[in-house]
Amino acid sequence: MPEKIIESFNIKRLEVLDEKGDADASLMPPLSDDEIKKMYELLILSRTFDRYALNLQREGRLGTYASILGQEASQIGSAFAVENTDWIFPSFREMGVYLTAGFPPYKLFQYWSGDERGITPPDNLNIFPVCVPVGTQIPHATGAAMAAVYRGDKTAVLAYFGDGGTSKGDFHEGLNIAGVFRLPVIFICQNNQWAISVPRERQTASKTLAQKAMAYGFEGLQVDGNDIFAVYKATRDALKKARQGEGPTLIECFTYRMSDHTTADDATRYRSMEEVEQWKQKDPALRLKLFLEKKGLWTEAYQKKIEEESKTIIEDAVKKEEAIQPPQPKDMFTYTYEKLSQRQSRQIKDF
Amino acid sequence: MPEKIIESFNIKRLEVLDEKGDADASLMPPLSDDEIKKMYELLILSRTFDRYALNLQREGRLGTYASILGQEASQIGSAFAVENTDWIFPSFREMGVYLTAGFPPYKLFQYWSGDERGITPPDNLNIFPVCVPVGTQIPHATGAAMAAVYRGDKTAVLAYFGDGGTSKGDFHEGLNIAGVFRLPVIFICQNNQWAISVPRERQTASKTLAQKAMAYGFEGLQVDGNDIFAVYKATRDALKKARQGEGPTLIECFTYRMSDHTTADDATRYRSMEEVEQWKQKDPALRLKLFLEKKGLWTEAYQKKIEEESKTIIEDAVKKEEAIQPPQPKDMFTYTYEKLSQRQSRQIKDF
Amino acid sequence: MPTLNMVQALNLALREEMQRDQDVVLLGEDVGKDGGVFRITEGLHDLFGSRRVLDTPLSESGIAGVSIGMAVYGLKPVAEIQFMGFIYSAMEQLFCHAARIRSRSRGRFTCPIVIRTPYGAGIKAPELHEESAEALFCHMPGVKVVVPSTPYIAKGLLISSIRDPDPVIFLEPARLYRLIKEDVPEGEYTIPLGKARIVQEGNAVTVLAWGSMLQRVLQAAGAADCEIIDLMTLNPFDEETIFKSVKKTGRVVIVHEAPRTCGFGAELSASIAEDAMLYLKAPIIRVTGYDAVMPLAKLEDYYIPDVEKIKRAVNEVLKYY
Amino acid sequence: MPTLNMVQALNLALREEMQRDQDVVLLGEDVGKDGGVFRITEGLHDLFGSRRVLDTPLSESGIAGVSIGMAVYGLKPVAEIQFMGFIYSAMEQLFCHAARIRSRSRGRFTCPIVIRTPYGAGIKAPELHEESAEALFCHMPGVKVVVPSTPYIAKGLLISSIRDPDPVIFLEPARLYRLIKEDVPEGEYTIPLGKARIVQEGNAVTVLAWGSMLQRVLQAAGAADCEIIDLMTLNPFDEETIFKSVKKTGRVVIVHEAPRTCGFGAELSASIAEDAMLYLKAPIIRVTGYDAVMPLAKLEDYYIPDVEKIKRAVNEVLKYY
Ligand SMILES: Cc1ncc(C[n+]2csc(CCOP(=O)(O)OP(=O)(O)O)c2C)c(N)n1
Ligand SMILES: Cc1ncc(C[n+]2csc(CCOP(=O)(O)OP(=O)(O)O)c2C)c(N)n1
Ligand SMILES: [Mg+2]
Ligand SMILES: [Mg+2]
Repeated sequence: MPEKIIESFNIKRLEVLDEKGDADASLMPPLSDDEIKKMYELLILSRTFDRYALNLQREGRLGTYASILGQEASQIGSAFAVENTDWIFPSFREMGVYLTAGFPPYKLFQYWSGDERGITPPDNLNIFPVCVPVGTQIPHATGAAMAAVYRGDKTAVLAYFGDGGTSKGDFHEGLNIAGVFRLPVIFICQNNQWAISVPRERQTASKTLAQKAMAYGFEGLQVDGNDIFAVYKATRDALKKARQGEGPTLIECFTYRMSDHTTADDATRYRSMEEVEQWKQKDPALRLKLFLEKKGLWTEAYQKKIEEESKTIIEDAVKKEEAIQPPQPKDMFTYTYEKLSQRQSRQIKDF
Repeated sequence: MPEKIIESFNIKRLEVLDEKGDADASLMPPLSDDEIKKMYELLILSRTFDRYALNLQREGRLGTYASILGQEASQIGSAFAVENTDWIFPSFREMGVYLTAGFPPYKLFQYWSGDERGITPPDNLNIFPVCVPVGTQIPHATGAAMAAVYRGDKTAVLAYFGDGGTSKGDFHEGLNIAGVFRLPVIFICQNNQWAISVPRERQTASKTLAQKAMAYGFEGLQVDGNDIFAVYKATRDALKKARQGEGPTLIECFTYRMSDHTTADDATRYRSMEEVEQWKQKDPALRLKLFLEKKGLWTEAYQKKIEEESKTIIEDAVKKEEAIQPPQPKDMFTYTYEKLSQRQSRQIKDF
Repeated sequence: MPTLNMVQALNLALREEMQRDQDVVLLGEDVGKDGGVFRITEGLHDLFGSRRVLDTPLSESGIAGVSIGMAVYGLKPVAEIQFMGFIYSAMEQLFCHAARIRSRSRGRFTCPIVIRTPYGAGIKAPELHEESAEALFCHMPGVKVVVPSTPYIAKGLLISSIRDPDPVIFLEPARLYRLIKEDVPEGEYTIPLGKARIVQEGNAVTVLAWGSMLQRVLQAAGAADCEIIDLMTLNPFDEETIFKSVKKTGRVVIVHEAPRTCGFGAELSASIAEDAMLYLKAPIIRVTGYDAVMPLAKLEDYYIPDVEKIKRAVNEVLKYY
Repeated sequence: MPTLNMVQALNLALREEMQRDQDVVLLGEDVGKDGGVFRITEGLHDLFGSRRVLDTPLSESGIAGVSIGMAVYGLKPVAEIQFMGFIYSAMEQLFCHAARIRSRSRGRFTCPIVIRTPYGAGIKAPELHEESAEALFCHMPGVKVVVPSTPYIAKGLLISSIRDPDPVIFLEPARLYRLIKEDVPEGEYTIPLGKARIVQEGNAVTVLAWGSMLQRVLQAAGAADCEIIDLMTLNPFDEETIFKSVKKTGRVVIVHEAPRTCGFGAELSASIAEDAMLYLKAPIIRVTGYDAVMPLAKLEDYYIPDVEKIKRAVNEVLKYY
């Protein structure tokens, strides 16, 4: 048999909650009603944050901002599965992840207003500052997972990135090393179909992004990224696997970027309104709402209440942020090294 | 069907010529007796070159050298399928490829003796100089293929690299772009099981290297890299596909580095003699010799003749090389830019 | 003659060169339909199609590497790196290959690529969107580094860069993109690489600058008796023009945005200290960014040399006789 | 006290630090069983196992990136890049992350990594095996750059680098690895980062060098009345010691292997021209590699500054009173 098959693969796609709000009972992860409501509330909170951020930017009160609209299920579903001791290495479009992890919203506004102090995580959170150069955070996640194993910690690590991020060399190097050392790291790719103006199919010729895991000898799967239960389940399973020493997982969350790339972008230049309209049907919030409604957990009053609460939280955050004293010019120097260099000690005297 | 299979793959391995010298007729590529003898002669020539190079290095007449012993079928089998108008981007361990392409052996010695003039290809050859930083030549091949398509040339492009090379970001970026643009480029990975002291299974966790092509949406296959017919067939098929506009192919030549990594290395520090012994059975020259013998194309006299001829060619090359005037210090400057800069014009006066 | 800003001038240069020479192709992230995030390639995709204006995957090392492959094959790729802060992953391709292919192949292969990238601070953009890492590329024998300072100059330098047979890193000061307008003729004109330009003649101080700092220098020293030189090409730089001026004025101020240590100002200062020191009447002063990580928007204005600091430096060297 | 060459001294430093501190781990290509291509990590895999001495895939950006991840988690990774010529693909990780994590997180996260790499020419190795790109890293606020010049110093500096809370690029002059032996005590001693050392006191000329050039400087100027300074740390460098010496001698020669333009010598010269110019009696001369691609073995000796050229430079500055 000189021409023989020596390896075979299947790539799976996981869906739990459909657009009508019906969940597949056989796949439904164990979540209490309270937990599901918590998820929904985080979704509303994130969406509120996002709306305010866009408005503040328009008013010139915030710098360039990258909206998460449409991707909330991918972000909250995955981050919800994480333990507090786990580490998270986000990209720049993960406000839903930060908020789910418990990052104070006022600090996020502070960061987007151009103040690095905003992105310092509180001491009890192992969530890394925003990573701007696409894909370069991925090897950090691999390294942190390596350190966790070295220390014997039961910690797992998550890295977030987009479809565009999969094209970078650091995606490759980070996943490859994770595979070789079978590290407890989960790679969450939010495939939102666009990298600025480059559509998914011009980013790479592979049919799925999940299958890229084949190159590194570990599992990759696609989930409906607008289905918060599917994302949660896949992450939870991957975390369990990771903690059992069974190595990394690549999860492709198949979702959509509903907004412009950032506030500096105009998506109408390169994509059709029809496409955007189609994805509106798949809205992650709507779907979860329908689910809750069918379960009798949703009422108009509840909706109103959580929207009000979210508004209050975010408005308080904006106020708190805008009351912060601006950074001092001297602050530029203080965290370059542990101590100022001779030269810096002279330069800082300019201020 | 909420957990569904959305993509499936098989990875094939191709073998044509077995260790006893028997070829699978159904898979045997069309090659005339003369062509097969030519292949064998190139194999002997390359091996002779290699032996002389190692000896010259030991005598201090050559710098560090990377032996090709064991990999001749992968190199000659693939390069033999190439047209003269095609482009080749080798790594540093491709002396068999250079020789098959018709690169003058004396120039190869000149290069390894530390004289850059040696690696200038003759004007009729589109073979690139040795690439030292592992994997970084891969995007060049992609770019050349892109240019060929742009120009409407029927040219195809080959890139050579090792198992270690597959771990580099540039492997990823080069293959990914080739996939997106469906370019006429063939990626030849000589998996010789080692990257200096790092064994194949510590280089990446994927079972095969061929399957890495799945990540880029094109075909990858493994061939017995010590089987010159399998390598030739796979390359030929891939070239045909490329010229028909059907995109790239990754060919993993499963072979073995019989020597130390380079003359600066001592492989006994990290690998067992048993492993090396086992691979001796699979010697690519022996196998082809047995094939020729069974076909009545090989005699002791023939062997002697071609060995003598190879020796003569290589010894002449050594003589020719050693008669070359050493480069002039001024030569350092002449090819930095098209013209000397103001500063260089002053610096060159030192000589 | 149209009055254009730098974005338009660059766009015009690209269009004309593409019309003139079939071998010129553009590639990069979002350079196609979107016209680039700063719109430098706007309309070119419509005009020349996706054969000549290639949207690439998000892959800076790949963009550089593929450009190199195209160039050795015979094309003249003009690649865009979306912001200079994302060029670092392409350093290996640029340093090990673009810069060396001519040398490595003893002239058999050449690498006529242009890597365009917006650079410099002052646009209140996120982290790594305001880099001034020009010095890194000036330490690479084999590449040229070009920085325009006005729309007219941008067009002429870009045309020269595209026609240059060697790799050019073409740094576009993002802060200037839409800040200044001036007359930019249609049709071909070039500004030679490797030559500086005297923006203002003067006898008391030589002020050296490039890119967006030039505007500030003009504001700070335009009224004084300063000889203001716009380097335009940093590597290889125009020693002749600079030395001549220094020998005349005996005083030097160098201005750049990049961190002081090992910035390109160091090279200028050292070259002068080596070859024209005996003409110097005062210490050579560098007005630069600080040796600190470039801060985010709220502090960026404190980081970048401002008119005040430049004035102070000029006054400082004027104290010496 | 054992007499060791630099390979052995570095090996000893690694061994002792690993024994002292569980958080120190080694990683890189071939650092395990093989002990590294220069044998710096020889025996450490046997001693500490593959948990602490990690052979990585061929992946320089990955090595740097993973080290950063380990460091922010709390470990102290010491990574080997096999030759400096292969560090360029790790530039993005080093420049955008290692150098900035402390700043970006306002001190919440730090990045105490050491990137060790053999550097410099004179070993007749293939292309890109003889790079001297130290200046690139000196232009990165947030990283330190350390270069030892003798076995004793190598051990002390490496220990300090490992203990330093910031990222250190530790450049090992490959030509010196086995060239000099000297007494190197077992057990802990450190040499502070950021401090230069006066190798020879003198009054007539200050000669600044580091790494393998120091040997040549000693041969060239050891007998003259030169103050020879070994910088040891290039970034941040010891302004104080240098300025003090320059103010005394009034004459400066700087020696390095890297191409002249934008080499670290430029920064030294510029700093002196800025702060100590009025003390100078002569132009500052740089003796450096040329602005050309480093040639292969047959010409490399012509490229690197030799004793003759250094002598000539010293004599040149001595002509001025
Ligand atoms: C290395 C790098 N190159 C370019 C950019 C500019 N840029 C910012 S986001 C982006 C697209 C990212 O696409 P994707 O990874 O799919 O993430 P998304 O924006 O869709 O969330 C680009 C090109 C960058 N930040 N980093
Ligand atoms: C980018 C880079 N890193 C490290 C090296 C040093 N090095 C030379 S060859 C080699 C191993 C290469 O392994 P592989 O790709 O399998 O090729 P092989 O040597 O087996 O032919 C290494 C690490 C290099 N040349 N380039
Ligand atoms: Mg995307
Ligand atoms: Mg190999």
